[in-house]
Amino acid sequence: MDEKQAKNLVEALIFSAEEPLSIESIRKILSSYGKFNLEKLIDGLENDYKSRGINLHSIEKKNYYFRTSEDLGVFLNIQTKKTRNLSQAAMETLAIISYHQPVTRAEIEKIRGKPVFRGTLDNLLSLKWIKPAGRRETPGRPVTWVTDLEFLKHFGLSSIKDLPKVDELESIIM
Amino acid sequence: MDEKQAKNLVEALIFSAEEPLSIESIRKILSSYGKFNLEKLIDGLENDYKSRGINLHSIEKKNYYFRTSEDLGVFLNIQTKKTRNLSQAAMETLAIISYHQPVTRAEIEKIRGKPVFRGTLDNLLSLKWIKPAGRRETPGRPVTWVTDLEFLKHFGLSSIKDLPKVDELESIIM
Amino acid sequence: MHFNLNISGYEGPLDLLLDLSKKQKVDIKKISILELANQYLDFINKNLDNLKLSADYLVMASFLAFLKSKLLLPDEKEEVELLEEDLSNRLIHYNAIKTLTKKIFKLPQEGNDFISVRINNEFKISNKIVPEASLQDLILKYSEITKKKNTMKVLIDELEQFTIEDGLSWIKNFLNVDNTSWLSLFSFLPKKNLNDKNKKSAILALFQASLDQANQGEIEINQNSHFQKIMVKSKNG
Repeated sequence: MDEKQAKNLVEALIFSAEEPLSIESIRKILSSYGKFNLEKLIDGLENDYKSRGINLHSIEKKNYYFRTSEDLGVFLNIQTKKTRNLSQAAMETLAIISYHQPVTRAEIEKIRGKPVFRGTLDNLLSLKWIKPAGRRETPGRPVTWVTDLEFLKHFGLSSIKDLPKVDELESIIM
Repeated sequence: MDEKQAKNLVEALIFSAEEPLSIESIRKILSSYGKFNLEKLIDGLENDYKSRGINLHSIEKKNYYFRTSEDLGVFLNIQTKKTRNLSQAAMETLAIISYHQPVTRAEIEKIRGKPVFRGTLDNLLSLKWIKPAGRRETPGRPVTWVTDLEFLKHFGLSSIKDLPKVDELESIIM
Repeated sequence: MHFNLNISGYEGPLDLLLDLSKKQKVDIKKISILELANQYLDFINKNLDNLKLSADYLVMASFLAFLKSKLLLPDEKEEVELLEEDLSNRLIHYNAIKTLTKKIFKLPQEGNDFISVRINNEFKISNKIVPEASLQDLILKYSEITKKKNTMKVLIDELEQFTIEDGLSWIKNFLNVDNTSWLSLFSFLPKKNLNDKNKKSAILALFQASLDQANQGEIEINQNSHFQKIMVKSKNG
């Protein structure tokens, strides 16, 4: 391994580590491939990244990591929104509504074998993934639920009919 | 914001995104800070990283992400996520979908001469290597399947056109 | 020709055909379909009582038997040529897919040969606050829900199933006729009224009944090694 490759390896190692990577760990890995001046390689990297969007930082010259350049802070701070996870219950409810619409809450509960809480429906409602669609003409006249436009948009479907049916996933078992 | 700063911002954005970042998202963010030739900035970045330990890759020139250089694979001794073992049936189904997309399940079964079990499609779905893509306008309107971005990303392909080829297949389907 | 092959190594009838055709050691475009049909039928005959021989192998066998009979008749040449060509094309196509499958999985793979990197920031790039739910997640979730429902259906669907009593009566019927020789256990399965759904339960019923009878000292059971035929013999004989 030549010096250029060794430097690339150090770079890739620091980038792929989940946590700041200690200089000892790097030295250990590198030692299998030859004798290198690790401090010099790291200085080189630090220099390469000095004026980029990403900089090489260290904690007390011992643990190394890359982070976005401080100069960009003002621009990047705008993008602090986070995606969130959909709860299991919401995912199941959404799956049932999308395949069984129009469907009442009692019917969803029957399919899931578990109660559906109001919050779950509110959650899906606020995303505009579902909406109420009239009432079922049975005792109690329960509200039915269907998927909304944003649902199709989010999942990249042109129509609800484009969802694959389960028998299209399944095949006859011999 | 000058051009150098814009390029740094694009670099930082791609490095910070969880998934390959679409050129539209980048353009949208960048548009708040001035008029830039985004393609030129990205070309510049691609070039900067060409011979480093980290390279800039794209999927269909639309979604951008950084990954470690292939040359370093042997040295990195990657242990983060091992590819799980796929069944022969799943691998063949994936190959058929990638070369014949969009393709229905019946068509896959005909090529393999064997039913495609639900677990096989479920497996590929959960890896996000395939996704349904609308229906074929033939009797029964069967769902068609296509490969998803994660498939290209996993195999380091920048486009479906970069898949390996064999003459026999060309002569049959072309 | 004799092949010592096991059906369980194949991905289906086409895979088996492909393997047999490779033994002809000619270009796949030039294989003899007649010879291939003979080899396939021969193979199926030898594996007929193999439990893994599913219906698709038999469908292919009947097609090849049909094709073979046509090939031996001189007057229906055109029709036969079309069938031959179609089969040959399917083999070429499937062979290409198998080659490509190998090629794809030989490509550098994420997690083995490279990894995609992102730096850990306190922010995430996203334009909207939306849950990270993909179409795949949705379909899989629904698939999961319906799988649970199917399991329940199997439990309820008892009328279709055979019981250990059925298994006992099959064994007794047989051993009343022949109580001196070793017989294959699964030859006792009823020939009629078996479909894909209840076949598994028939096998289970017969198997349980045989264990019960051995326990009672009525029969002896013998199996030479794994996956060999299970043989039974009356103890009274």
